[in-house]
Amino acid sequence: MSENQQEQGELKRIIEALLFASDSPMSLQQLQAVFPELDAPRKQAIQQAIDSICLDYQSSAIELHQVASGWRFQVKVDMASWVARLFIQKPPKYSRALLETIAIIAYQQPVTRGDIEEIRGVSVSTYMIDTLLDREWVKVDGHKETPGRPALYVTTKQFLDYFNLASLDDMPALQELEALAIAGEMAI
Amino acid sequence: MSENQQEQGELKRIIEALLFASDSPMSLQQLQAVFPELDAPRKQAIQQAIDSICLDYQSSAIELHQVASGWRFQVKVDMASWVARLFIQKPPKYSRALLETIAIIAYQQPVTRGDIEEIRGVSVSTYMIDTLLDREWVKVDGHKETPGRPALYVTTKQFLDYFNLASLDDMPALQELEALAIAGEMAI
Amino acid sequence: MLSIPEEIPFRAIVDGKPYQELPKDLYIPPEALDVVLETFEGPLDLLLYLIRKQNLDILNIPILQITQQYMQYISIVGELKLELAAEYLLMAALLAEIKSRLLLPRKAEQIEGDEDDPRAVLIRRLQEYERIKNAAEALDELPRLERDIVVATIDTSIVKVQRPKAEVQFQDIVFALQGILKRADQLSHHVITKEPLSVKDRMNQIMKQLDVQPSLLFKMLFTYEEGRPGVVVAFLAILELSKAELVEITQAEPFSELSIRVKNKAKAERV
Repeated sequence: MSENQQEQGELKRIIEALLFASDSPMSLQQLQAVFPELDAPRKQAIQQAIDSICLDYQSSAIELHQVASGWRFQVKVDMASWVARLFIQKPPKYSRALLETIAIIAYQQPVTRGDIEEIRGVSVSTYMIDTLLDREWVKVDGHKETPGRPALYVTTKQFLDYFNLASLDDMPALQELEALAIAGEMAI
Repeated sequence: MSENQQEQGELKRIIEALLFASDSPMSLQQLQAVFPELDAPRKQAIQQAIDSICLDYQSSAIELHQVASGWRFQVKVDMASWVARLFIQKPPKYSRALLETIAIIAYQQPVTRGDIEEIRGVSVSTYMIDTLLDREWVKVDGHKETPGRPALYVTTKQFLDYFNLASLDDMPALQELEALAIAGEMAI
Repeated sequence: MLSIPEEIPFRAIVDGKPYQELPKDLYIPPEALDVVLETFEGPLDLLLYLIRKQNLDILNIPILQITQQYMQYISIVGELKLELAAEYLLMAALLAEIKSRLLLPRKAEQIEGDEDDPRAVLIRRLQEYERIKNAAEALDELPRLERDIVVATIDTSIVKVQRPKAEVQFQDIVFALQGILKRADQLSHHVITKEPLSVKDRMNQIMKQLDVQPSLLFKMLFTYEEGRPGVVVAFLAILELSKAELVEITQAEPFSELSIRVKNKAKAERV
């Protein structure tokens, strides 16, 4: 084994240990920052280590998965029904109202509360916005320069992490709007 | 692959998933109890799966290790110094939600989780309560005599010590809070 | 604009005048009516339901038919004395407006673009809402933490370093509490502004205004701060009063301002 290969093998084990030990997903940058400044591996080398780890776990019950804020080890989805038996508490269920609200923010961001109300055709409760802010799924990102300067909401990395997504581009595609072609004659 | 081998392979993946998902070590008995009673593998088969997993992780950065209360995955000793660097680097930050929760417990004790939710206007996650219990800033002090007998939370001596307070009376008085209480806006 | 056809049962929303029987082409089973407001996320959702239930093409919905079904639906909900959200009334007004516009003869040269077709605006909103509704369903099916995804954890207690705990100043706690109090304050104001708008109350209010001043300009009866739901409620109240022959709507000349006048002072006392 060449010295280089040995070094890469050691780096891989360190990255593996760090990713298992961390409470939250870690980005390449965060992984790099763990090393002494003068001795830090290049990001490319870290990425190589991650790719290699991914391969190692292919047939295992867990996988190294990339979400918005970085990489995390997680139990594979096909094991979910077994793992669920460990937990007594039922997972939270989200109301349609909440899911529609977060979907609007995710797809149309930045949006104001008024924009959300316009699309849903109903008023949006303060409770709902508070719940989303509290879960850190959305945050206020500036204000719209219209009367009242309403807050503009955007989704966060935590939102993507929660839904197992690496970026907004990974969200399910919105269906295309069918073109409106109303005949000149307006039949009743 | 014989049917038996296939079954053993599947069992191994389930055991691996359970051990990674569990917060605490799991004994053979606990692992067995996860399966439906009539379909549970024998302990011997579970032990075989564990032995096989141990082998799989030989060259990895983590290992399956037996402690008094059962089996758990843990970081290998030679990786400890790297993980230590990770921990030194990342002092956690409490979320607004967590600070609000401790604030309510401090000023309104004893309170139930329901009380906290009512005052905050959003649901309170188990994780938050667990973090505060872990930190020993709050403890359960009896149960409320209402349906479900919810736990009543109070702050601890450690909480006062941390903030250098001799007693709860040393907390700054919040006049606004009193005003609101008189106005009956909040269920206090 | 004000000649709303008689068959639109606004009356039932206001005073719950009893129906002899349920409309036959209502697609919602009567026993399900008491849960409808929880079942539907709003007027757009209800309209989509009515359209999809009958396999109608969203791009070519028969406005008259859908309007009638919608009106029947909300009148029955109103009859069951359920608090009907202002948003539902707003949609009723919009449908009535579209219908009445379709009934009006159009000038030949007026070849309207889609944007001017009131149906086009409604259809666009329905399409956009349905898109989000489907997206929300797709989102709900993604694997997620707490339900399908469990993070793999390992024990790190062999690591000797004391993990630093979060540092908190007592000031942080005070700020957090002030944040809650501020929110609670806003919430209580919010409740006041959200007080349901009642057509009946508004009818009384208008009659009181007319007591002081027997003739008022149409536009003076609207409080724009109440937003669209408020405008709709005021509009419905005026229509109701007109229908009950308590007020009279007059116009001095074409396109001049409408004014509202007490029609029968004696009768007005009884409202």
